[in-house]
Amino acid sequence: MTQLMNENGIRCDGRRIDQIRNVSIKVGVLKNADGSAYIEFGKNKILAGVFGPRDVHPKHMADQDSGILRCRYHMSPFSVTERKNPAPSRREIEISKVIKEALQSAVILKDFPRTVVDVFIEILQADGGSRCAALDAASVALVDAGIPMRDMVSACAAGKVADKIVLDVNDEEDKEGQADMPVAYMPNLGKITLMQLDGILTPDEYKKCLETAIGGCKQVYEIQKKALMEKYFKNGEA
Amino acid sequence: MTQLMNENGIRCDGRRIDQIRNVSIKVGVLKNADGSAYIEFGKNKILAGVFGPRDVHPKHMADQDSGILRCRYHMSPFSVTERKNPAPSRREIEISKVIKEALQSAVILKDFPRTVVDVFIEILQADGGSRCAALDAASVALVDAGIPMRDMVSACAAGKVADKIVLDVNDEEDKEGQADMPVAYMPNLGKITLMQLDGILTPDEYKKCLETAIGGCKQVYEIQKKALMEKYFKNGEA
Amino acid sequence: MTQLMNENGIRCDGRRIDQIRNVSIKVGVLKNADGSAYIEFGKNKILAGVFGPRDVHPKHMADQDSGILRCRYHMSPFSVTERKNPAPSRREIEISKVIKEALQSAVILKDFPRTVVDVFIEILQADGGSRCAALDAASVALVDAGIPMRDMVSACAAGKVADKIVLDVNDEEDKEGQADMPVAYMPNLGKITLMQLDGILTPDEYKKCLETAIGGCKQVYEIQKKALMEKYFKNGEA
Amino acid sequence: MTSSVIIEQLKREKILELLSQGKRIDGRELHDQRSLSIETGVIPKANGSARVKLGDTEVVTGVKIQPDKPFPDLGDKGILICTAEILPLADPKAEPGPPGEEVIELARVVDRGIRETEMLDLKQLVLIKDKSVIGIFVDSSVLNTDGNLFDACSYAAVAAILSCTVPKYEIKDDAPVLVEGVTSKPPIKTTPVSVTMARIGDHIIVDPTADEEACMNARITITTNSDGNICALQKGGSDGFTIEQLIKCSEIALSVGTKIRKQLEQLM
Amino acid sequence: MTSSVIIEQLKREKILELLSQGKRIDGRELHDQRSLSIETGVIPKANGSARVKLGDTEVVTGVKIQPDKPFPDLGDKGILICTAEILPLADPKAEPGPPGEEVIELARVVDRGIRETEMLDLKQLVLIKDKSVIGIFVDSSVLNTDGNLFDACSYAAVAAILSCTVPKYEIKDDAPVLVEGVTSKPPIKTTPVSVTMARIGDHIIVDPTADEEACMNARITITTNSDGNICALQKGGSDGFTIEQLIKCSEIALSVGTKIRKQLEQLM
Amino acid sequence: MTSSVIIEQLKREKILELLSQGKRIDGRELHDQRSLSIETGVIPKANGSARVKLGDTEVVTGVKIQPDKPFPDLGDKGILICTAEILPLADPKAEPGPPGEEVIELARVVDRGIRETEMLDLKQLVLIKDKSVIGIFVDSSVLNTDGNLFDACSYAAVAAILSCTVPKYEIKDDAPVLVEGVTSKPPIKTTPVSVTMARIGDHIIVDPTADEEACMNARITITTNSDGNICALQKGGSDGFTIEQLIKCSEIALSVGTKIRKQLEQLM
Repeated sequence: MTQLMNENGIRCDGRRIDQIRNVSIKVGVLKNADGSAYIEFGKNKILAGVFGPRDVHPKHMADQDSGILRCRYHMSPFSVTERKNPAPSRREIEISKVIKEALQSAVILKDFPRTVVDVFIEILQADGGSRCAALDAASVALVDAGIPMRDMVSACAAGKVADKIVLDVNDEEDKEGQADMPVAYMPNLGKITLMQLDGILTPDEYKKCLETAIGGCKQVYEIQKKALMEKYFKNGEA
Repeated sequence: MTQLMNENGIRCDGRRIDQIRNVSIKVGVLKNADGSAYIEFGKNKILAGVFGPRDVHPKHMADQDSGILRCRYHMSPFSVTERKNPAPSRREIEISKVIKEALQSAVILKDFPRTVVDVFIEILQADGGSRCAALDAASVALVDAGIPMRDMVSACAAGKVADKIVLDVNDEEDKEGQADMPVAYMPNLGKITLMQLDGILTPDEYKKCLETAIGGCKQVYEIQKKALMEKYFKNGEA
Repeated sequence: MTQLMNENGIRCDGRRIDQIRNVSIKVGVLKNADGSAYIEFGKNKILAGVFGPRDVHPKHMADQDSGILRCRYHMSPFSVTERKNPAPSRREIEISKVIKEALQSAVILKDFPRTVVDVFIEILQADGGSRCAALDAASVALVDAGIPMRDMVSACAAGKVADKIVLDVNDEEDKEGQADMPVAYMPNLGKITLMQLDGILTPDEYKKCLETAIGGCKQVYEIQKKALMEKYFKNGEA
Repeated sequence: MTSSVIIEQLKREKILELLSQGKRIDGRELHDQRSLSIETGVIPKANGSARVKLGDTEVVTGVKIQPDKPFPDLGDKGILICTAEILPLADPKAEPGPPGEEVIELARVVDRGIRETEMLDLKQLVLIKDKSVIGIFVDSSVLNTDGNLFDACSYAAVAAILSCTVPKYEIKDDAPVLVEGVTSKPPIKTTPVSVTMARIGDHIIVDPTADEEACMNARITITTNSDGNICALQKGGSDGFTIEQLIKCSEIALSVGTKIRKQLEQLM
Repeated sequence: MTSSVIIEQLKREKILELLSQGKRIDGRELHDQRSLSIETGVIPKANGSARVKLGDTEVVTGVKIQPDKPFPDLGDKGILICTAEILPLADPKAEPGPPGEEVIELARVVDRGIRETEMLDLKQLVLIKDKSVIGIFVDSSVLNTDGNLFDACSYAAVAAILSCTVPKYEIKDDAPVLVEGVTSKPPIKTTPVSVTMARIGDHIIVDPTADEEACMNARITITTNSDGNICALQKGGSDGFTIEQLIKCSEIALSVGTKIRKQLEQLM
Repeated sequence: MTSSVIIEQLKREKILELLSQGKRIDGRELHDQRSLSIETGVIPKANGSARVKLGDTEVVTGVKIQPDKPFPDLGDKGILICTAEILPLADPKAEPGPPGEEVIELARVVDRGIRETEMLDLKQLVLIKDKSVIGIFVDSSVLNTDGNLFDACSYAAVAAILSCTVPKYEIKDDAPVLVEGVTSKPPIKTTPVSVTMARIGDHIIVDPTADEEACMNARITITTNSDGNICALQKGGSDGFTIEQLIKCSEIALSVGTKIRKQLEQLM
């Protein structure tokens, strides 16, 4: 059993309790996708590709009054310690759904009736918080694809580890810690669009955890903006 | 090994050889279904729900000249001793087919071209004779849904146990007995619309078994009528 | 371990290195198919049935400008030593694809837009070279179905066994030999339309193996023609 | 399409018209089967096999015998599994893919006919109780359809079993090992024979063709054993039978079955 | 179709209009649940069972307990598996077939509510470490839908577990053997209670009906344990919550949960 | 749609026109490959990994190594399984779901290229004969498609294997247990190199792009080993090759392969 936090409040990977892991985002990494992003979030390595708005197949899924959004969150067989069967698991199907719902109020698809915007996410290497990192990449890829958006969606988890509320739970902390709370946030609209919790929190810890996670989302938001700037306004110039 | 019959011709559950188990039917138990019935037949506990006539999906299954009938017989995972996998087994698919064929000549769907009547049967707890009990509930649920019918379909099994032809085989008798013959019968038209046999019978026993089963069907018919009366003509008044 | 070749260059089944196994083809063996053939090629026992040109289901597969060709290569559960699961394996799906491509440039489907020609192949008993034998039967069945063709497709494997290049590898030679090269050939157009190789060959052996296989294809072509003659021009008379 | 629909319609009218005179469209008596040919040993790599032609309906069955784990709670019995498949080359309407309800019913009726008559003494197929038994896989492939697949598959399956040889296994280190070159006959107790009848109007006909099945109101398959008992039965079709018809059907199944049983038992 | 669409539209307008006055269409207060009835022992063949009615939403859950192999790396724990299914007779829109994403989410949220609160002490369910453990299968079938399937399934699953009896197994020859007639209570540590809320505009309502779900902007399910802690949470729906709303929801979940917990604990 | 169809058509005409002058649309010689970049160690959690760019075709391969049961009758060999997948983000035409025949062919051709050259000495991967062996899973994911997926996947798979480290297992109580921190090189015997060529008219071109594949009459993939032998071959496409073309293709595969092999072997 790993010691998750030392006496100085330093976590097993050397971070402070309020510190997120290293995050880097690269925009427009896939030639064939309409928009794309690659994120490294701690040891997470994730690609997101966006196609659309385009025709819907099968056609009965189309909405006459609006475009629809679809999402697939998928893990490569080599992304986790034990080789993963390539067929989508129930966990992946659930995460695909909550990611879709987290993005849904951010995208504006009213002007694209009978079309679909497809968001494909591939987890090349998984670490704690992969659904948040996936959302961060997907949100940037949607911007890169030119999909009209009300706000960015920025995601980060908080949790409880060694009896402390900590920001951005990594893999060891997720497995041996006490609680994990992934959160997605629209930073300008102030809305939480994804939230889950596994683990036991007192009401006070719950509040603190939520606030901590939102603080993380705001940090991620700055990184997302910077990544987009780098592609669209080279050297920070407009 | 259970002793299936004592020296006085009394069966392992206390019944005489010509006696059916306790049967109770309740009509209109499901709010969302167009028609429904709940049957307890011995230890069988079965729900039947009917939807339709309604549009057919997929469309290529539709018949331009008549409504069609579909049936699904399904067992809950907790309905049997060993937990059952929820995916439909080959046995369930076959029983769905013979139940559909048993009901097909009773329903009159000529006036509903391009529609389907769906009969969904859920075995919440299974005992011997579940396909007959399921049919009894389904037939009542079809009436409850207002589907025009030529006749009721009433079903009951007979079998050979301890060298005797007996009515309404229960679970122990089915497993350790010598033969099981489920039969469905239209009591006014005098037609057998479902019949199967597993086990070894002489030609004389075969005749006797068939007649015994039809006697059971007639008893069930009275119970089906009473259940419908209770819903539609409270206190037996018209 | 079997001795695959004796000191006189005689193979484990008594053949010379340049000799094909016994081949017999019977045309028009299935009543319901539009064209059919049964081949015995060594211990291979294979049926091919052709349907079409007929309507395509599902419709989105149809080509507005031409008929399409579909192929299914399937092994009966009892066709191999260990009982085979009846669901199509990845090997069967790949072989179906290479057989389809081997036949594609032989059939002329331009005059049958929006239709499909289905070629169904059933391996009743498998021996070495079943994909070649299957192709030989399929090609004859296509002629029997009256599908316009540019050329026959004749197939035969060659390989390397006991350090010699041999024609028409059988099961034991395939399993314990050094290389297997199935080839399909259009004898009049001089084109190779199927070619695969498993095993290790020097460049010189590669050339020799290819030439040997084509020699086998030419022998098979004569047998295919004879079989069609027998059905269509009884006793060899036109 | 239209012209073929009209021909189908005319054929149906003809079948009904002839039946009203007690005749069938192919000249058979009402209770006659079509000619039945049975050839065994057609798949030498299988442990048993048979090719059956019942009129134009044609089936190949192969039997594979190999060690297996017993079913839970059935550790004192070998395994018997019968499957059936309508090959897509057998019928323009057949499609590749997972079996539909008709094919599942077909396979299960063939299986029950063999299982319920207790054709094979499965207790003789145990290698180590609860751990290792002999499994007998009886796979039938329909090559051409012209009605009455039930009987054609059943005869092919029974013939393949009757003609099969059971390999010998020794137990080494708790695992079964094949003894090369030693085989025995399967432990046969009886010869099941299924007879399928169709009701068209008030007529009961034996062994319906595809055209007759298109006209039938209801169908029944009755399997009898060598002792003249009735052992398995399956009613099909969207209409019913009267009790008198069902008793008559059982008598027909017994008398027609006796002839078929003789033909099958010559294979042993 | 058209008339029913118009009625749906009118119903929605009515729901929104009433909410603006702080009222609900069925007369409930915003934070009231519908009447909840729980009946246990409804499936005597199961080791535990419950039938729950939450308004017109109705669920049956059965618990099956049987020996199983442990998951790899979890050899010191019993197995707990919770599933959920919307039966096709429950809803005109439900369809037979493999579960869609809504049903998978439903099953996983019910499962996590029980797992994350550590309702069952799985360490007490080991027969032979790393080799044989007791498996508890909690299967919920929705019989009728009228919104808030999460809570109805969760209450039915919890009630079925609370009321179940665990059979006793002895180890013979390294394999578990049932000891007839001896059972024990399950190793319960806490009683999880889920409370589902919907946000419609700025209003948070508890236990939405199907009509209310059709109007909602977002949904949240919060599961609490007997100690007043928050143990599992799932946000759903295509819009979001503010942080204040989420804190309010947690308070509602705790206070509503306390009442439900009392009702559930009477079943023990 | 229409305008893109026209562009496709013009592009095809241009490709054919240039080829008639012995030129390619991207300026390459007929027998030149596109620029190939190979980066290994890109997935540190895998035992080996590589990211390959062949022009705009891009692939990531990960190698996972873990103990497994051997295949029946192959108890003296480790397990090697190569898969391939075209991710839906790689191509607007790719779809999630079970693999189609193209992807199955791709995976099997990559697998055979490695298996038939005997790149890995599988006999060195046995832990307990007939009971426990080391399994090597080589999973390739296509990230972007621009033609010639066969070679891109093959190079990525070979590079990932060449650069992988094999964990050490000890046998305790008949079961393999990982020895932390000890690894060895994989048992490499040769370096397979596949070279894919397209025939367009009478021209044989190496490493076709997606646009060139849209014009090609037939395709061939030839895999050679370090000794200059031909070890695996797959012809594809709806037209054929002459025998002279096939011999020429084998010569091209050998000469182009030599260059690629040097690039790959620098990774060891």
